[in-house]
Amino acid sequence: MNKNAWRELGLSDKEYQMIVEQVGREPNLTELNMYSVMWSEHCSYKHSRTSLNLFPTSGPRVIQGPGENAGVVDLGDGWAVVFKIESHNHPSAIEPYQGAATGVGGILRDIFTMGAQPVAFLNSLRFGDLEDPRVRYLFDGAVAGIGGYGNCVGIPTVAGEIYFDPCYSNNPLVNAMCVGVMPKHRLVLGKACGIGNLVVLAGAQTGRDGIHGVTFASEELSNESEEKRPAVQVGDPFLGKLLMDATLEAIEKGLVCGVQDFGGAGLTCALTETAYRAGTGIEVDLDQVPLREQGMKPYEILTSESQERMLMIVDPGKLKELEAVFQRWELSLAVIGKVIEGGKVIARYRKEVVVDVPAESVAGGSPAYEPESREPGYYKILAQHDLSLIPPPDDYGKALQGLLSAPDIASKEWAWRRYDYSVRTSTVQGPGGDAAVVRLRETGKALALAVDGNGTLTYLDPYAGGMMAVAEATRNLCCVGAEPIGITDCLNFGNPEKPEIFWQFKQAVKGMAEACRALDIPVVGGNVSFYNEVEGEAIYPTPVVGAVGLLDNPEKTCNIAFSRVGDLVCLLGASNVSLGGSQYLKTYCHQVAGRLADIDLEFEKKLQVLLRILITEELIVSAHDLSDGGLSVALAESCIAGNSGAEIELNNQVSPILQLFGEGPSRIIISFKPGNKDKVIKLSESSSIPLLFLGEVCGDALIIKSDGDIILKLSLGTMKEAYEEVFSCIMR
Amino acid sequence: MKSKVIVFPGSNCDLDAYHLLKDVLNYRVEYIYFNQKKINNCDLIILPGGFTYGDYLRSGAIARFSPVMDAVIDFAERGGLVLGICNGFQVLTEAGLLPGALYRNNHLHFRCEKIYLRIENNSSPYTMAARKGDILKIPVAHGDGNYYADPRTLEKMERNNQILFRYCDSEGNISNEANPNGSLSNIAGICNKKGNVAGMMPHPERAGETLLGSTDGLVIFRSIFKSLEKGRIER
Amino acid sequence: MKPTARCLAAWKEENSLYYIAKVEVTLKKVVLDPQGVAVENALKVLGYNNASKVRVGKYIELTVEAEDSKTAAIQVEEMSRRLLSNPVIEDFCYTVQEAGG
Amino acid sequence: MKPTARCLAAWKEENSLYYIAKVEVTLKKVVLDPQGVAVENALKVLGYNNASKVRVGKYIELTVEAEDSKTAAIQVEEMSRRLLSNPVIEDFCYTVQEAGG
Ligand SMILES: Nc1ncnc2c1ncn2[C@@H]1O[C@H](COP(=O)(O)OP(=O)(O)O)[C@@H](O)[C@H]1O
Ligand SMILES: [Mg+2]
Repeated sequence: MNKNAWRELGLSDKEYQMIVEQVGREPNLTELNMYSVMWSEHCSYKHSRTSLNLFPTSGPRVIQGPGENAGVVDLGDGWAVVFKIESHNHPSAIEPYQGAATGVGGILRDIFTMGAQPVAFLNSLRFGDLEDPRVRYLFDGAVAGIGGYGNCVGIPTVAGEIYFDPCYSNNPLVNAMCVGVMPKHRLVLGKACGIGNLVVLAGAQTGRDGIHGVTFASEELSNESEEKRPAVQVGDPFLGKLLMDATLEAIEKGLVCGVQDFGGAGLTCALTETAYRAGTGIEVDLDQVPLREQGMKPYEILTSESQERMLMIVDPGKLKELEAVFQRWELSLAVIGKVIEGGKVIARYRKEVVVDVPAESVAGGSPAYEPESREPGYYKILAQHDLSLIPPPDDYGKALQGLLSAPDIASKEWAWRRYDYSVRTSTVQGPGGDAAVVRLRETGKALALAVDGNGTLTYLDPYAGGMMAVAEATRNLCCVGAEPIGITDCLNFGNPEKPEIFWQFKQAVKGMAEACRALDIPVVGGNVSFYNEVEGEAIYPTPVVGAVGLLDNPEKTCNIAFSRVGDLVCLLGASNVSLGGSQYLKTYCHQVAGRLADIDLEFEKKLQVLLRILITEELIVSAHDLSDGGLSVALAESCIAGNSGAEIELNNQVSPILQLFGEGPSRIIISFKPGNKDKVIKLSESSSIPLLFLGEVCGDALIIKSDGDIILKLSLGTMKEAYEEVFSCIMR
Repeated sequence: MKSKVIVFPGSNCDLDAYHLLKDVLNYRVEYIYFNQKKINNCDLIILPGGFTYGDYLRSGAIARFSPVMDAVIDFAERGGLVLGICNGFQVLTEAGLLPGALYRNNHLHFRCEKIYLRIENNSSPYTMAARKGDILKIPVAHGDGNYYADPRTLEKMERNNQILFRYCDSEGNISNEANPNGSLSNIAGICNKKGNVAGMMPHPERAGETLLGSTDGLVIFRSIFKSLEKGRIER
Repeated sequence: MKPTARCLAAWKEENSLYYIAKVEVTLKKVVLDPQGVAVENALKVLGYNNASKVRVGKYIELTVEAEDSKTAAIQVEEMSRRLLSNPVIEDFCYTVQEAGG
Repeated sequence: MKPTARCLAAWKEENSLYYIAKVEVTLKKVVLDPQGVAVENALKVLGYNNASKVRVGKYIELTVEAEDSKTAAIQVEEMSRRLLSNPVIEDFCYTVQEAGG
């Protein structure tokens, strides 16, 4: 075969040699196309696999760790939660609506494929500077797309996060997470089990869309064919919902023994992965695949990424019943082949064998690389940035007002009210708080859900940033009283073949893994998105953590609101903060620099435990994690949420600027009624967690005093206006 | 009270309506699928919210031709109670069972939030357990809730007391600010001339439990129950 | 020559043609068109101050098999009235054109 | 007669005309059109078995003020490419026609 053939398909000479060895001959072009997509970074994790091994992936609650479509964690009472996060960054950069919508559809299929009823969506978004009209177009389109798909399938979008920085201008991040629940025994895996079982295709017809990420053998490439293969697919949430309902019914009735959704690499991935996982083979007839277009070549059928398709492995005796289930929604099924012995995937097209390869080789035979890694030059320089030179604001009130209207901090209601967050009548707490709370009618308990990541902090210190992402996501669950039981992660980075980028990646993963161990929380699934760069400019390293917690009683939860006049306001947790990487520095000095406050994971763990006790014992009324903007912003947010003011006295030891705007991990503002004071003090003392009295809930303004003088006074109205109206103005 | 919740392809609030009627209110309720041709033994039909047929082309436009709709129309003509919620309301206007049309929100966005509704008429089976002027806090979640009717139709509706709910603020004032979608004269819910068929954009089934933040939606189902009881006694 | 009932089906089969119908559905003039307003504003932002009276509607294209163009047109008119538009708020217009057998 | 730069604005004002542009935006043929599929199925349910290849797109109508129809057409083409469609998944076509001053 011509050298150019595999090189143009993105395979190295060495990889080609491996393929020849594993197949036992030279592959034909169709087979080579399959290898090319399956051995791509996206599917094979060849640059990240080794690092990901650092994550703790097991634990007493873990039913299924990484390796399947989604992770599964035991909820007790015979129930389990299934969840995963995934990126759809590149499609969203060129067609934000469809890119985001199909991202949501893709992650939805990963969840119901396993037999779980999806109950919630979350998302994590990053865009460039909103001054840029193109960025506004991307932002608006992605938000519309997330809502467009999620609202239509009737699964509430209950939480998320959005940040803005010029580094994401041309490469926005759109990470979508889905969470589902099921009775434990219903779990179905993506396995082609049972020799002689039928391989059945359900859902949309296969078209030429999404045959991408792959370059084609030169003789088949022409302008026309480029035209024919748009890199973005159009989602069909209507069909997606029918497919979800039918698949779940089929699984519940025990009609299928293996299910796999179609994600990246389409049929190729579904066939080879299910066979590989089961140690079986599959024989298919490509002529049986329902096509949307005429004249599709075998490799096109095998690598198309058309949306809304499912693969099911079915006992022939149950086919009729399965057909009846799908017929309820007027969906038809296509039997395209059967499970065979021998571990090979064989495909016929017009009676001829066009593919005959070992499943293990295609799905699991790719090499793992440990790329070179090098500390980037900026790292030490930025860490040494002198933070003592930052001038205090002339007017603390104005400074806080400005921060409240900074897009990173301001209320994201403009976006999340475009998501249906109350459908399924289970959303106890929707977007806007530290974590969402979704009740489980079947068990009387509830899930707490949060997604967190901070590219700025991770850029300044990938190792600490990785730890902080895990700590913050789980801390947010504790702020509603839940016990964290598992996380999923989406690792958004630049080109891993650059040593500086790979260093960021390794450091971040190391930090995340360490935090997971310290906090005793397993990683049960995730996704890696590399090559997030345009013209050599990489995004900030942006690991995003999706965390799931269990709440025994949804009545005993907490939100961020200062809701009762006379309640005491306290700062619970660490006192070390820094202006390094802070929103204050970003907003007022236009700098991303400085050293971050240290994180102590043992301390974090104790804090999280204490917080849960305070909430479940119903000792506190509100809890709010301190993150972007520090204490001042958290206080303002609690005031706004509760529609009350507060009077706060700072301590004299630390400068007001650091106290009000410094940022650091492991800190929470709580409020509680004065009668509970002694109990709260006692519990925090016995956990050795500092508790600092700040003041009380009162009036209709936030008043902050230092040394007896009022240094900040903002009325509720002023704070609300700053916090709530930014996006409607910018996005008009 | 025996209710049926219709399940069209793409309905997604069917289970919420079912849950409220069955688990919260303890009424008898069953699902009816879009391709069933008969509806028997029933006091109330609910057309639930969702995105029937993806809301492709127009909200409710395709569902309106489902086989079950002939039975719904028949039931309505015989005086049966039919309530369309959100997408169900859209299906009813498309089917001509209710006047007017619902189209794109004036700000073009899907909007999910808790809004306030004022009861404009408490003589209908859907509001008789409430007082005129009562204010309900109930969620909306839709992209096409902008109600339109031509001036003559609107005038007739006003005259016949067909407007059940208007969007208002927490004090009950009808204003542009309190209107979440640009709806003509803040209309949130209406009924037909006879009063037995009603449609509303807000979701009373999402406001039935304290844990979820409001129980104001219950009054609508209690009204229906009351009116059926009354009918039974009168008969 | 008129076909007998018996062979009507076969006759139709042989004699029917394909027509391409294009249907434009727009909001009635009296109905405020929020999309049109938004597009007009966006055009202004892009510097097209000379654009006005923007209306956004739907465009539906389909192939109709029919005996002749008149039959095709009648059917398309019917489809437009019954399904493709909502007469309470929308107007439609259409063209029908032979596609070649 | 060509106007001098000084009075170009005034000259344009006097000499510009109104054109009505109609733009049709459709999904590319190779891209799935879920709306088209749904409408086609609905037409079948209504008994129109002779309808096929249904595609649903957008229809935009606007008035453009321009010197001549060529200028108007160039602008409409530009608007269609930049704002009214996304060339990644959509195609467009348009007509421009004089509206009378
Ligand atoms: N960052 C990560 N952390 C943990 N697990 C990961 C990570 N990235 C990928 N995985 C796991 O690797 C497997 C393959 O992922 P992926 O190819 O994204 O799956 P799919 O294509 O089915 O969505 C999954 O089980 C996923 O959970
Ligand atoms: Mg998958």
